[in-house]
Amino acid sequence: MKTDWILTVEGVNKTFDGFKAISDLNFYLKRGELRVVIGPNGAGKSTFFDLITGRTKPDSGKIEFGKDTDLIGLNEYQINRLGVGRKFQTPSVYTDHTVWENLQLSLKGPRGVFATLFQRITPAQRTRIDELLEVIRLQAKRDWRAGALAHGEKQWLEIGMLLAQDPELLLVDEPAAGMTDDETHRTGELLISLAGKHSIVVVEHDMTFVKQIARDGELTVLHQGSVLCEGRFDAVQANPKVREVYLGRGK
Amino acid sequence: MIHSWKTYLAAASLALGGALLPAHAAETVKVGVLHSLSGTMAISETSLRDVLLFTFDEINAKGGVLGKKIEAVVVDGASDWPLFAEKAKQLLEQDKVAATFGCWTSVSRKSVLPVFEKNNGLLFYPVQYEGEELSKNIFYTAEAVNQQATPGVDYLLKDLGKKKFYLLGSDYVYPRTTNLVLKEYLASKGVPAANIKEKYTPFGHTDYQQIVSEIKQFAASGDAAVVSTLNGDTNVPFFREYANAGLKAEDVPVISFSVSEDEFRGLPTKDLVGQLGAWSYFQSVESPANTAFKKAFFAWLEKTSVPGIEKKGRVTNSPMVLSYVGVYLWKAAVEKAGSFDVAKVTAALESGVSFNGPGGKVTFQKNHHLTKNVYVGETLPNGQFKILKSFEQVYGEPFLKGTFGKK
Amino acid sequence: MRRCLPLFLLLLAGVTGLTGANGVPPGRAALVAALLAEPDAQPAALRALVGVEDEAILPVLTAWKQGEVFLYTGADGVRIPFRLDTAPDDQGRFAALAVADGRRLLDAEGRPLSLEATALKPIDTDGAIRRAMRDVTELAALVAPDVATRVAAADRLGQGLKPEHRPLLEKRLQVESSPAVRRALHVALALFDLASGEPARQLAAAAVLEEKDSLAGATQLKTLIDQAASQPNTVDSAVVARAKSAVYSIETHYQVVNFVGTLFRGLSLGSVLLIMALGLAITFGLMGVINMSHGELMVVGAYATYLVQDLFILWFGKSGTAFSWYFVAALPAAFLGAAAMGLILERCVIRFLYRRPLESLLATWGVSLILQQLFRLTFGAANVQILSPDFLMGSVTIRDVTLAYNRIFVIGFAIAVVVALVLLLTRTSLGLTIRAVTQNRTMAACMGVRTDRVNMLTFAFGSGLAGLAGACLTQLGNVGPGLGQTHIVDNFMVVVSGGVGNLFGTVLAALGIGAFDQVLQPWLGAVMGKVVVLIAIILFLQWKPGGLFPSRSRNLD
Amino acid sequence: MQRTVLLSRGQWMVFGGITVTLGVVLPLLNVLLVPGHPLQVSDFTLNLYGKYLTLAVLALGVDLLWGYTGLLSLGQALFFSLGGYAMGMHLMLMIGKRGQYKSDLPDFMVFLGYPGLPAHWQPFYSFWFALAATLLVPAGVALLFGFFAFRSRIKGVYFSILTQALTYAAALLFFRNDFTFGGNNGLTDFKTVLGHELNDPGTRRTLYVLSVALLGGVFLLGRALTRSRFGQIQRAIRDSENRVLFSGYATAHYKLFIFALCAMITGLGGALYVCQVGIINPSEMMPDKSLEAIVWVAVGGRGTLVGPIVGALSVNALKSWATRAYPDLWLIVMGGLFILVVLFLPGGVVSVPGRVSAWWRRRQARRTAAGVAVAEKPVPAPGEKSAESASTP
Repeated sequence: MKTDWILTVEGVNKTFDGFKAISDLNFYLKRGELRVVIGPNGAGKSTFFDLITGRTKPDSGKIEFGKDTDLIGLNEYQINRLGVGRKFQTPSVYTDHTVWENLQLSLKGPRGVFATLFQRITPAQRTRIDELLEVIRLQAKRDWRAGALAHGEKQWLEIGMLLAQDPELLLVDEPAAGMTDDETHRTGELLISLAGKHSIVVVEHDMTFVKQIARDGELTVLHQGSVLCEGRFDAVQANPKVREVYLGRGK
Repeated sequence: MIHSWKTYLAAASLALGGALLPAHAAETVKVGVLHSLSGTMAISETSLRDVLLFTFDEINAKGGVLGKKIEAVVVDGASDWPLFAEKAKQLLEQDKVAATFGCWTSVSRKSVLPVFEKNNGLLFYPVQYEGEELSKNIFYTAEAVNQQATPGVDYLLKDLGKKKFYLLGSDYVYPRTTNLVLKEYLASKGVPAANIKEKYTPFGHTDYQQIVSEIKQFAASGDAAVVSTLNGDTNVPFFREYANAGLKAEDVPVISFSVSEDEFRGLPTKDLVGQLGAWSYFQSVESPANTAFKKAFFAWLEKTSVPGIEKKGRVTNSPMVLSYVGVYLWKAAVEKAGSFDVAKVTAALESGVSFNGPGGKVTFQKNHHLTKNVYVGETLPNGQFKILKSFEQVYGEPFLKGTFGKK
Repeated sequence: MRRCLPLFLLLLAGVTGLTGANGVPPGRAALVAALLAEPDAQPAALRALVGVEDEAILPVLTAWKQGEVFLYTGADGVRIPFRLDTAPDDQGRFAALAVADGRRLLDAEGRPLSLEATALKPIDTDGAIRRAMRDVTELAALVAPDVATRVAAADRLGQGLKPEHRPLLEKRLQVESSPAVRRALHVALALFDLASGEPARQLAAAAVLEEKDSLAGATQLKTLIDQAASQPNTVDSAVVARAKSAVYSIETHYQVVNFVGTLFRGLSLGSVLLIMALGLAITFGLMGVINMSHGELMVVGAYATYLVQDLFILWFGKSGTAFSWYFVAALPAAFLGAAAMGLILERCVIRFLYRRPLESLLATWGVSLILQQLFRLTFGAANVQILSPDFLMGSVTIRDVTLAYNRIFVIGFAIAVVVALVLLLTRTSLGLTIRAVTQNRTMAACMGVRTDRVNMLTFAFGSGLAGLAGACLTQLGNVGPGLGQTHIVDNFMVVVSGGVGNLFGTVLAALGIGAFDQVLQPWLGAVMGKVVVLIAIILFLQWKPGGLFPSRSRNLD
Repeated sequence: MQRTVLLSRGQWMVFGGITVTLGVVLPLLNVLLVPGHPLQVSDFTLNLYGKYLTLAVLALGVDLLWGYTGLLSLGQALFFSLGGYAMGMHLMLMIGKRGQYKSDLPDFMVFLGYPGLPAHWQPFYSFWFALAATLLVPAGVALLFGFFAFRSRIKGVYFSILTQALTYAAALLFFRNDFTFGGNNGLTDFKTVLGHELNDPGTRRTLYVLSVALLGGVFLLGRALTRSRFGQIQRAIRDSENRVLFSGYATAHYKLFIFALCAMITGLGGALYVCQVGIINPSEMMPDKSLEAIVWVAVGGRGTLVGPIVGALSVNALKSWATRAYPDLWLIVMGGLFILVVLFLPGGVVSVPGRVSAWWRRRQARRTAAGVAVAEKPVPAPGEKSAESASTP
């Protein structure tokens, strides 16, 4: 019997102008798993996300979502509608909209042009937004322009927007960047609490944060576009190859 | 949001206020000048504004028209054709001008034509054009096709013995219509269709390599001439290419209908020596009237204080002189009618007023065109024309298409 | 010539004081006679010159036609035709030189005559006189010192097919040494043979015409073939067959000529596009400024050239070799003028807009309106006159392909500018900092680069390139306030389709668009050709939104 | 936040007031008072305002694309002219035998020797067909171009440059005489519309009132659109297209929809414009004209609906006045104005009151020193916003 993979990436290659960004990448994610991906700059982390979300097309290989939904050939919004949410490295929120509107636009619901022309908000949606505001602790600033939020708050808002979409798979790119230690910690807790209900891939640099959210789960190290090693935090940290390419240099 | 509404109100009231215009004095008669002083056509039309202002000053110095001084209302059509219509309305409906002198391009004339017809205004149009038009409110001092193109081609046929014709023009109505007429004319003179070639280039075209190489091969088998209706701006790249390709006026002359002395100011005349032109006036016309005109105009240029008028290196050309005679013909008609009333002036004009202009005697015909002299000349290195042939008192005929075949 | 002699002597007899006895060559004496004859008699008098070999005939007749021959009536009533010296003396007057012997005329007191050009009335011509002149000159031209004139004369005589000319052509062929003239003479004689109606001569003529690839020959051969078709039995069948093969061969030759010509024209148009777009490739491509006033910066360069030209005219006059060098002096002037304008523009407007590319579009459009009107107020609304230096005039013909010097110059100039640009960007420290700043402004600033200064210099440099393009354009087209507007859309299209920020892409795109345009033109005409090129570029960019070489270093979204 | 009303009560009153003033009072002042009366609005003025109002419709189209969606289209003049040509073709056929040649064919076809009316002209005898064409032809062109452009993710500056090339190519095409639309001269010398004489002051008044109605209608439409969920997404696309795309919205469809809608609005404006100015020709679709419209929007204030209207009316009024008062200098004045607005007033004229009051509030706050800080940060210009989010992957 096969494991219930939510994401299957097999033998994927991607070259940009002769530069091999991803080479023979294999990556499997169990449903409900929280996986942290680390790797030095240029290891191909962002390209990896781009490939899953449809921003870039792989030269070869297989990317499947859930049982057997082929993601290759679909574009960003189609993949998103299947249940793949992505948070960008730099917070990407609608700066001119209020926090409330940001969440409202992200709520699950019809996405067609004509549907949006006459769409009204339902009481259930209001309740959902209120819940989300609580989760991301922005109740007090619900009517603020998102552009006026602090950097950490924007990160949270974006996570909130992701949750509003209620995706099965969350791809989170450096969520702790630019946050205070305290905020980082709370972010970690939030992600941990989401695991299980959602499947999550987190790309991160901050080792304290990685240690916090990796707990006893697996860690994947990317190097030069392919998986260098996979394993528990301690095992990875002890791996001489990893120390050489990443951790050692990091010190 | 509310602030913005207030702003809107404020702006609207401002716009309203701007439209109220001052009243005018009684001892003058208002006359409109409607030319492009900016935009692409400014290149040609500013000269006409200058000569018109000069003419008004000259007439005013001699006592004006019916004892009234001419007051010029100068507006800028800005090479924008709907704006021409708007300015024409302004001149007629607000300034109530007695007559308007203006327009260069056919499209500007077409644009203002309904305005003049509706308000029963009077427009004098001074620039060679394709004909095929006759409005009761427009008087065409301009050369009709039979006062420029056909005499010019006649010269090529008879005097130069040319047998092959390359008709080259900018792609707009004047060249197209002129060439239609010329093709009929040439056919009536026994030139076979195989010996006529027709080509058009867009406005502002800058690359004439292909066309010149084609002309060169076209002319290789003898006795060819180019009949050019290229508009002003594209002549420089064309003639540069032409001269550089080794084509000479003695072998393959080009006769141009849109190049006058004023255009020579911006043309490398070295490349143009010997090329031909046909107009109803050249600066080199020798007559007392022309000498007096040139002297007075250049003297006026020296001392005028109107801003934006170039003083150096000025010349006179046919559109300028046709603007000039237009004013005098209007004056003559007004004096004949004893009134500025458009209907009476029109009647006087149609009855055939004459004026001895710098290019010779001009007389209005019943069909609102002028009987005038036509000259064919060749370009000299100093940017003047040397007159080679003149046709005396040619009757202006705006509708030519189809007339040659019938003969 | 023999049969002309009696008339010639007769005319001479009518002229007193000026005879062959004074050592005047026969041609000149007859010329003088013609000049002095009554207008009605002038055509006949002129025809007396037909076949007379005298190098003086051509220039005198040309001068007469152009109204540069005048009459001087001496105190004794003797009329003497004369021309003016080429250069004026210090009072702006001209010395009068007699047509007969080129000597200076003297006035009644024996002093040399000096006359004002404007006060003179030239000896007139009319159609009949000019036709007679043509009859004379087309023969006289056959012995002119200038090769091109001789070639043209041979061409004309060959096409004229006047039987009396044939011996003259044959005679000339015996002494002619220039290959070009010999070729033209052969063709002319072949044309005579072709018209002779004798099959043997016609066959030989067709062979000659084919060998010499004569276009005029092809026309005549076609007439012959047409004649054979419409009136059978008037032409020998072997001749028709030979004519057909000759026409085919000539037409094939001209297809090759046209193809090569089109390539050359495409290359030249591409070079023009390239020179214009290079400045934009810097300001738009590297810096991300949508400079709608790029065209006006070119105009600054063009007017700078104009001013330099006027200075040279002031110093050296219009003729002479010194004047020709104005263009060389104008290049740095155009560069510096436009660069200075660019510097002002950058300081006053652009530097506030580096982060707002779309708004730089609006502001620079405002700048372009202002500049256009300023040009109009300063230099007048009309085009200004720019004379080409001698070395950029004329053309060279290689195997029937005409290559104009100014076009060759443009191609060379484009190559030179590109090479200089590449060297500057890759080999100098300024180039290094420019590339650093344009790739990552913040990073460069952190590394201690004075980005503000570099921006300023880069923009000025790009503007300077626009100025050079303007200088170059003065040799191809007109110079007026609206010059810049004509090219702006093309310029942007070149840079965008090449790939923003990629010089090599700009080069390829410019050449590609130029060639494509020239290839299309003969089929579609100039207007549709241009429309198709534009649409093709639009479609191309749908397919490859980043252009030929998409740049990934800078995000212009 | 969640306003379901189109306009608040106060705004309805202002809107109604202005509409009535423009649409009822001015025409009445024109028709009831004798010429020469100080309050009389002359036919000329009314006609002029009518023209400005249609230009304001064009400006609204530009703004819905640029101010709200971040698409700076230099092709709006093309859509405006296409609408104009569609209407112009109908008006041309309505001239009937009153033309120069007393022929059923339009004059230019007669003297260029057309054998008969080209097939694609035939249906334009019907006014309703022509009206439909003023909407559908621009929309069709917009859909076709937009489909390709948005599919290949052409945006920002590239979109501007490509739309500029599109309109330039179209202008060249229409300049061609063989293109059957009258070449450089375009279509002109119209006589009647729906049987009414175009020169008749009554007809002109009606056209003016229709222009007011069209502008009012488009304003309300824009208002409804921008307040809907669609409008929110529009602005979201402007500020962070990636986020929208990765939130499951097919941004290309949204852009295509608004692009086509604006083309239709603009086309209608063009049709009314042509009825009032009496000529349509290819120079109306040169890129310059689009740029001019963009400047109106910039001057008035982009990203608002009032801004473009204020901009279009005031800049055109200024132009009308300046071309007469300072024929030599007006271009310099206008150019300078654009630069100043872009540099110092990115929010346009309509942002002035807001800026002044914000400044005043800050001053007051500073005066009361210990007072509570103003909650909201000063409103940055839309341009700065896009810069903020430009670094998303």
